Amino acid sequence: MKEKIIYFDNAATTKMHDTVIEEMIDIYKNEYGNPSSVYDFGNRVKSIIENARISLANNLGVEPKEIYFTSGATEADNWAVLGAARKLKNKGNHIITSTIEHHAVLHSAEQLEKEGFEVTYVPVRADGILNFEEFKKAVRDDTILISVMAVNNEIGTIQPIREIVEYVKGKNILVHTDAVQLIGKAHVDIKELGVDMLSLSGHKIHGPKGVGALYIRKGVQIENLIFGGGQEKKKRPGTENVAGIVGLAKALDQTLQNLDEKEDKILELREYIIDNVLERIPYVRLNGCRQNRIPGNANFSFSFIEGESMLLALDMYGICASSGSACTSGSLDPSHVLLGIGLPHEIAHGSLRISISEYSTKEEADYLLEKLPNIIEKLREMSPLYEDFLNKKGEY
Amino acid sequence: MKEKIIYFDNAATTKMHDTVIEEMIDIYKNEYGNPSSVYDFGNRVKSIIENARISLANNLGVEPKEIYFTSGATEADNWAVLGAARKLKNKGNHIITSTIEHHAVLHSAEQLEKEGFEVTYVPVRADGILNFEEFKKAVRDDTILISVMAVNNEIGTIQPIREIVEYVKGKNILVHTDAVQLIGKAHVDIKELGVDMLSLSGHKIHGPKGVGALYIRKGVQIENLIFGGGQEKKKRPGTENVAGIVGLAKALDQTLQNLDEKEDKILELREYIIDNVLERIPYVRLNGCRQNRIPGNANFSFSFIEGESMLLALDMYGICASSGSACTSGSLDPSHVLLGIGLPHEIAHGSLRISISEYSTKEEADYLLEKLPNIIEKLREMSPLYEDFLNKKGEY
Amino acid sequence: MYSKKVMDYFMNPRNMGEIEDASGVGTVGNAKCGDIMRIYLKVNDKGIIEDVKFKTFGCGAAIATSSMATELVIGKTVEEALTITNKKVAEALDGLPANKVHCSLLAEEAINAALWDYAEKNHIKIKGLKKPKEDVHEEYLEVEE
Amino acid sequence: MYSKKVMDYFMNPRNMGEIEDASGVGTVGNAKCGDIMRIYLKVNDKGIIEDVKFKTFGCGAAIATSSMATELVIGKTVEEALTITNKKVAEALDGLPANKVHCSLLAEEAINAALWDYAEKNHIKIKGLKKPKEDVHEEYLEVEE
Ligand SMILES: Cc1ncc(COP(=O)(O)O)c(C=O)c1O
Ligand SMILES: Cc1ncc(COP(=O)(O)O)c(C=O)c1O
Repeated sequence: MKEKIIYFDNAATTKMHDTVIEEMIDIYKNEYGNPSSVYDFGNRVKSIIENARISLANNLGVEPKEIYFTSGATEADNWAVLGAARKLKNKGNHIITSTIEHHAVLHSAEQLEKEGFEVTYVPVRADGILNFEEFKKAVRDDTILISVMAVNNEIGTIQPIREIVEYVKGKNILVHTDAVQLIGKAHVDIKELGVDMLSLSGHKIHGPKGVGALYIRKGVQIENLIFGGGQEKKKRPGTENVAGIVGLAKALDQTLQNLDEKEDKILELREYIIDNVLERIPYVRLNGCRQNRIPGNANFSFSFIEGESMLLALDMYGICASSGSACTSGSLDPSHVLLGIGLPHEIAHGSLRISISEYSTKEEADYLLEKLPNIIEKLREMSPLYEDFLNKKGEY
Repeated sequence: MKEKIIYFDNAATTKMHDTVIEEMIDIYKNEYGNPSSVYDFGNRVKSIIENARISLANNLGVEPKEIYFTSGATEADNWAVLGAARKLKNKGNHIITSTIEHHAVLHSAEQLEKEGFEVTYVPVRADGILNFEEFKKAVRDDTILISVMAVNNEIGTIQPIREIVEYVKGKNILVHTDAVQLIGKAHVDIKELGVDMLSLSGHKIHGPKGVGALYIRKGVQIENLIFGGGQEKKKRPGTENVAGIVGLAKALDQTLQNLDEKEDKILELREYIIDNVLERIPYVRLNGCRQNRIPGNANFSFSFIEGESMLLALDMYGICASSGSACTSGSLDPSHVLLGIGLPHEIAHGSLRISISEYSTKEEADYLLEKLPNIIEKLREMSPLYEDFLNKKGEY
Repeated sequence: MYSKKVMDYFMNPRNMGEIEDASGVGTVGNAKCGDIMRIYLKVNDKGIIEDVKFKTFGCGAAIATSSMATELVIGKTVEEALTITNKKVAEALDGLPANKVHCSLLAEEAINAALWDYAEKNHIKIKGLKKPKEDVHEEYLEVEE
Repeated sequence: MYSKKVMDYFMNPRNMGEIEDASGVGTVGNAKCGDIMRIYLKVNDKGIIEDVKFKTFGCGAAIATSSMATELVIGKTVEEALTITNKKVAEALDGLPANKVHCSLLAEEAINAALWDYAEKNHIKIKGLKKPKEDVHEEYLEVEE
């Protein structure tokens, strides 16, 4: 084990706030009653859940009854996409999403194709932002649902959700957004954003893993994904993950404290890293639009080398980072997001995602910047692609 | 708030073991890395999950790779029932379950009816045990799935799962059992039981809420309920609820320590309560077979009074108990289980479930037995049904 | 879940019991729904409700609302008693949970049924008095959330 | 995830580099799959592999297996080198994670491709030597779990 951990993988998951852990411990120790029971000892647990719902709703500008707790954003995404499409299948057959969605949305869309729906995967531009012209062309009379993420998890680009909502206004199409990478990074007012459904996850905002939420606008009806008891107004049955729900609400609340200050600091650190990497290391590109991206994200492609080996080498110094999306790290497939922005395979394979949180420091950034150039150089020395390039046989 | 809590609602949910909470705190504080990452700090979290899987599997007599973690038993039940039926729909169209299943199974079965499947709900006998003759009659050539619970959550009766497996052997029918109320209450060897799928839940065995598991026998293929990343061998995607998984495995392990001793004590307490209630209070019946039931369960029906008022009155003394199933407490519907064993509505409404755990004491039982007779008497004095009965206008 | 007042009326119900020589008795609800209420009325010559008693098989809210209903009609004229709506009963109890509003409706119907019985027995017509429904309960099952 | 030995061969790769006047060079894999391996061989008059070098674009396992493969063939005859299977490479590294077994296959193929190049250049036939596949990688994509 390394002496110190330099954690730059906050887009994958985050360190929990101490206050969140404390509140959860109290629940585990003292509030084990069943929220659906008649007696006080359970009833007060029901109140604890409802207070968490109110806090979350207040922090998102919506009504508490529009918030449904789930086991995470994967479930929330599935529920929104599958539930809405299955509910509306008599109204239309066509769904729109983008090529750079998280697999929770993409694989749900593929499942819908198996169930007979037609899906349009709208491409993004080279800067990682939805191609809005293509999006407009995709909208049809039988379109029932649009699911486009608010912020991409790999390259941090911010998608034009409000514009999408604006464009389809009056068309009777539900709009869902996977806002996992947006919530906790900006003051989000869902009503203002205008979407019908929105997914979020606890562990991306310094809360616990295994809990998330789906916002469903009042009046919007979708099918259940899970059937059973009466919890969550019968829409998401199962005994509630009380501590998780409390942790989720607390995590958002605490993360939003002094958010502007925190994000300024994060942005500064991000820019510092980007500037230095681009300056000190040759044959590198920044993936995704530099301006229109979330502050905590930097994503580079280093030509001639492969991502996993880079991560392993960084890990030798205790530096935690990621290549492509978290789920595909270590697998054979290059990131569909990087391919989606038009990178050739060998460049897509050589990507490094540095994601920063409020707990990241300048010292950590300096440590990364000290180690990274040598690692890249060493791996390039090993690379037959680099050899070919130097011998003018390969292209850059 | 009451000074003391006398907790007799262990079939609904349980007090967490201290050791479980401790292990979970350690995860929350120190092991927040992403299990799917390349670096050590995430990799070791992967190992933590796999060790929990091994522990759980060992304690259930199965292979680790046959265990899939879920967000609870509701999801596990849904996944088993919906996933198996949807997968096998080309093989057959018929599903068998019982009339006294948990809503997680019943409502899944109803969903399958909407999807075009045919479901037979096999009744139970007056003693709360599956009517095996009816069950045998229900099995058809196009039966693809049987889902019968191992132990009923309301009346604690043990169902003939091994006999079911035996009966359909060679018939190419998948057998699932909801074992939420069995696991942790007996040494279960799933291989010996012979089912293809089995659901369990953390919070029923002194573990955390919001985590459960589905055992899927090696070779059995079912459809995903949730689609997304690569977790749980792509069968149950979503960033893992690491602390929950660790808590679940630890809870089972600790609950199984000295289980025979604990269950002997629980049984003794249960019998003490039953004997005293039947002796001290008139017009009462024990619901469900007295012998063939799980040690911790006692379920009574008191004629002429309604369950919720009984629970409220008990709550005034800090006694936590339940009427019907947890999810339907406080609702209008009388328990489908009590109606299923043939009780008339007014008797079904007057039920009281006392469920005991290893943390229950003789003093608590005595306290209950001291308070209960007066409560029943007082409520009967208020009851027009009792008045009619005394005036020979009503029946008993 | 319940207001303090509901719990008070549940634990210490006012006017619980029977009236031997009641002027009118009404029983509403059914066991299937889990609530049965019976109201006994004693109406004097001046048409004033002198005494009221109740008996209830049902949940805490059912017991509290029937007890509160008796308090609200006692001392009133028969006509005044008819103006005691379920809303007034619920308000007097500082509100009811959404899924318990039907209990207050049942209380209103029970008073009504007792008054109907009184009117029938005395062959009088009371303005605004409706014939009790066979099953007042079922129809409200749908409106709750 | 990786054994200590894999990490050692990844961090301190043996025989990394090029051979100027190599007797044979083989390159296998492709960028799409994320692994490319190149093996340089120096075979002496007696048909003994005197020197081997590798270059690899790929994950930690790809680098470690190619390095290990060079160690296993050095000093061997050409015929002996052909008996170095992917299994032996993986074993020499104390095993590989299931989803990395394809890397060892690639290493085997890389050695084979370099030998093929050597044989072609010298117009000799080596028993058991197969023509390198155009893309050795794709076919193994299916077998993983
Ligand atoms: C954009 C996005 N959507 C969905 C998810 C899935 O969230 P969870 O891990 O809570 O299931 C993630 C993270 O893994 C994500 O980054
Ligand atoms: C028999 C049975 N099945 C399923 C469940 C649902 O479990 P969970 O609360 O973990 O979703 C319960 C408990 O609520 C139960 O008793």
